[in-house]
Amino acid sequence: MEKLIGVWIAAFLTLCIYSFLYRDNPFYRFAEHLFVGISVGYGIVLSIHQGLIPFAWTPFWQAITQWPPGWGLTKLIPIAIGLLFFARLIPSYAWLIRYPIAILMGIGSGLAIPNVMQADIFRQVHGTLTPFSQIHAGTLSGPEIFGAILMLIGVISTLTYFFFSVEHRGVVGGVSKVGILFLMIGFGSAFGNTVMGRVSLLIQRVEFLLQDWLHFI
Amino acid sequence: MLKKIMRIDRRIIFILVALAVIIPTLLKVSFPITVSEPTRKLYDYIEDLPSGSTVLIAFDYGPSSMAELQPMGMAFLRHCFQKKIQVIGMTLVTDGATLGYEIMQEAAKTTDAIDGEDYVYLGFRPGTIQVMLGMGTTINSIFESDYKEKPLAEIPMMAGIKNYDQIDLVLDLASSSTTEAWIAYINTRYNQKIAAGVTGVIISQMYPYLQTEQLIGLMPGLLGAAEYETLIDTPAKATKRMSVQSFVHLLVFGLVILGNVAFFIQKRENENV
Amino acid sequence: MRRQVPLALCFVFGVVMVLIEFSPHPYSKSLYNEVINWSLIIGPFALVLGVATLVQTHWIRIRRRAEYWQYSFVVLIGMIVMVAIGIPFGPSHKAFKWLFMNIQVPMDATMFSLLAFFIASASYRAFRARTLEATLLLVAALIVMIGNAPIGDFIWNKIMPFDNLPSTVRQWILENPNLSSRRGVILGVSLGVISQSIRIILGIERSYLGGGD
Amino acid sequence: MKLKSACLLGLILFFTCKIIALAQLSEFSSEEFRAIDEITTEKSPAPPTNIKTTDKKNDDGTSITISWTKSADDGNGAKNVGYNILRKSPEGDFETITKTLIKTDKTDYTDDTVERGKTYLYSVQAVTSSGATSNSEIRSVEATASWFHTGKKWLFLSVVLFSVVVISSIYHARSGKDIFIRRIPGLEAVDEAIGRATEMGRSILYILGLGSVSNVATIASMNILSQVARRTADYETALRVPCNDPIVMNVVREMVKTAYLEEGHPDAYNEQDIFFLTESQFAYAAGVDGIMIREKPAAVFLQGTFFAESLILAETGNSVGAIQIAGTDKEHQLPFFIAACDYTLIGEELYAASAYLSREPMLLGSLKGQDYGKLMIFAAIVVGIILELIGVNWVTIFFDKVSN
Repeated sequence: MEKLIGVWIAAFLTLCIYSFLYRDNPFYRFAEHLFVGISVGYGIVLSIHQGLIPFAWTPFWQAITQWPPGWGLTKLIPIAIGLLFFARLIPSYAWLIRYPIAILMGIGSGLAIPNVMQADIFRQVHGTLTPFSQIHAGTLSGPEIFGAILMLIGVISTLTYFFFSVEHRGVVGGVSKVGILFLMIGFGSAFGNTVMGRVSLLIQRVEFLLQDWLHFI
Repeated sequence: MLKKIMRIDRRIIFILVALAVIIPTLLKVSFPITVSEPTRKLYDYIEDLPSGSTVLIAFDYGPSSMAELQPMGMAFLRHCFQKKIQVIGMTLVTDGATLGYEIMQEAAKTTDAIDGEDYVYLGFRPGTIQVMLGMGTTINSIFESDYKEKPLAEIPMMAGIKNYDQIDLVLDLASSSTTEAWIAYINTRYNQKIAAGVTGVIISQMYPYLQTEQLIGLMPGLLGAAEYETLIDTPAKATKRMSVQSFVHLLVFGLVILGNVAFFIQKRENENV
Repeated sequence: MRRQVPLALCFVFGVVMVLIEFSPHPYSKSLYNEVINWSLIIGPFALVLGVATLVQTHWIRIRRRAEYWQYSFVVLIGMIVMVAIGIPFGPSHKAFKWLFMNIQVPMDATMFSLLAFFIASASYRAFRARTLEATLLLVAALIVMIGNAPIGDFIWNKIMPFDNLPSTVRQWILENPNLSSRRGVILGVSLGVISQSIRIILGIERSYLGGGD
Repeated sequence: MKLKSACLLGLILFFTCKIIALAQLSEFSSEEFRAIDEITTEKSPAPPTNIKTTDKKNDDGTSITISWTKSADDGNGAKNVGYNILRKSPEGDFETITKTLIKTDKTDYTDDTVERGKTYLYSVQAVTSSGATSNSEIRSVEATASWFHTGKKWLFLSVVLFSVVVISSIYHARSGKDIFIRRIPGLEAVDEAIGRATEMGRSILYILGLGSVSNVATIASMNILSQVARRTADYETALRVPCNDPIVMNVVREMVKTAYLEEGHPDAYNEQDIFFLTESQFAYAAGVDGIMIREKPAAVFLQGTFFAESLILAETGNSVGAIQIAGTDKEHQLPFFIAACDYTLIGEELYAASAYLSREPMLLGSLKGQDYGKLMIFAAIVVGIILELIGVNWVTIFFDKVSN
């Protein structure tokens, strides 16, 4: 029974949203707002049950019930810092939320610097060089050598395109022109793949309507 | 006439799209799938793992990307369970918590895998990068218990698994930039092997990481799911959907061509005037 | 107190995290674990920011009878129902899961599937080969689309002597020109990320603190 | 001051560790050494020689590597079948730590079971098939942890170097020196678009996308908007800005008002032209679509943070025949803008455009700093490839090392 009601509700809401294709209307607006409300509610519950409780409440409880008091008490510091987020609710103290935000920003930025440098710069440069060591070793076929050279041209010219402190004239202009062509092929392929992605979502919804709701298939 | 064709109400195109999906869905057409290299690499990696190995799947997506990523998860889980490879499931995305749980249950049912022995579902923890990094010390420090709040210490499968050292592969099913984070932090710091299954929108962005082997394999969108289904020889949802997909692609292809032909004819007419 | 202390904290935590990356010593490792743990504890509290903003805007709308204010009730009620069931009974409770699976899932999935329609109409009405750039974009898009669709290979294999050209060409585009342009972008963007992180740690970039003093 | 006390603390810690280590070393008495020798009095193979024990570098002090030269009897009549490693920790006696015999072809072993800061004694034992053994000389070694991972020194130096470059570029820009930024095609079209709107007597629609005020792209877009507002103030062209975020709306009102004031046309500024539409994604897109269809603006600016709605907006703008200038750092949305708009600022170009227009030293400086970074990458790739092609591969090896 509850499954049947569920399917009907889901089908109704699905159609509400599709009604947007005709034009914006009250059914669509109702569904959209309901969606926002439900998903925020879901987010709150998950963040409390699987975030605040295991990360903050449990250590807090352990710290205050532990006898004799031990290192667990240090966990009270981050909990207190986290609680500063509630200052958002009191306008005159709202600036206190800068403390936890600043700490999180500091940690995030600090983690990013060496890791991004290593994974996204050094490793990518290395990846550009490796085919050429294979060329020298003679392990690449003709088309692969062509691919490696094309890759070099692509990387260099795209990088040149994003050079801002030099006027794009002469050689630099020519190279950056090639860069923009590579970018366009990249964006084109993304476009093609996006079509596949969006259509997949539509097919799944149609399947739902025809199969689970109407039982046509 | 030409102007009329070009100014066509877009709702007519909407109807064409709807028909291109509905009719093939009802007719149940099906085409064979050609498997691409990145998907095959992932399959081969799992195929070469001895039974009893452990993989971690991160279900980092919400309902909006379910259509593409759920079939991937299903095909991959089936393969693992059939090969008696242990699976740990988790998510870094709030909306993924319930979805991940459902799909692991479903895959387990079809392959008789047992919760706690063949697979464990840990659920969600907020903090993305910090969660990933925390699991590098001990998984237990992030997930004291599984999704159903059973302490990890009491789960037989988790007995020998402390952190990434005991995990042979992380598969990230992603609809946003989580794969890049897995690569930059976990592959770099812990030398963990990473593979991904991603939505159509971000497929193109993943290729540089494949060449550097920061990703050992990639399932590209729904097509990737269909390819994996083909590899494990159990065509399911994705294969069906890709066949339907074909007709919409043909339609869009036709629309682009038609639009451009009209555009050029008009341009020429304007030049002649 | 209002600006200098947060900036100093940001600096200390940032510098410590960078330096720890280069130190394998157990003391560094345990400091690292502790900091990660701290940020995991602090992070979830940020939830209050989003919820407060949402409730506030909708409450103001209802009070001011702004256009479509009735829908703000829908938002608040939806949220309250989920919270009222989810907080006491937990996310694996049947009713909570039912609401998620039958309301949130179908709507979220449908919302983005709307774009399938818009992408088709945009393809027809807006995507024109006006310039060399736009032409390349369109050609690459068409090839990838046909290569992605199993029907592409299917038809090709029926009429041509050698197999799977559409999917092969698609794969080549993704692995060659696409790869290299993405790599160029990644290199540029990563430098941007690093330079922004440096600015944040050093307190040069402080827009995240918000306005005011 | 802070730095000094930290150094002092470090020094104290260092010496404490050293003293403890020395104290532990002296615990071994000469009797214990003799006891080991006596076990091996039987007719036995020649002992392994040349024992070297090394503390593994760049670790957290939990592993030690032992290497040796084969026993003289090894391979000589096949007497030896393998080796054992004997270890004595400060607390206990010598014990065999290898679970199975080390094969005769290996001459080193890594012990991962040591504890940091302790000094261990090692001996390598040759074993024959009959079970006779002989022990090598004893070597002592302390397992230490490294404070700095020397394998990562290049990564560290790169981080420092790049930081210095970015910071000095910012200071350079702050000192008032002019920093050049290249021509950005989309920006040059701004005048064209405004001119057209003025000629046709139609409005200009400026869409900032879905970002909040803290979004880099939204800030960049607001900088561009303020420049557009200056021009529209001069030409007295209507500028309409539908907003998606109430705070963004307030900031934009302030900025546009200032622009009109500074251009000397405060009377032309109409607050109602900058308005809040709705914050939900598709409803916003539908609302803006409606405005486009009703008002048929001559020019549409789409600058800032865009998500899936980008496609709907760009397509409608295109269908009403507006000249469209787009720009976003959301890579996924760029294909739609490029295909449906006349000019598109691609990713970083949006930031560059904003730096160019606002002349904000921080933005200009970091842009310049990042350009130096790109130049270094560029040089590394070119030099690396040239060397590879003549068979010298140390650049590749260098990048392999720093990235793994």
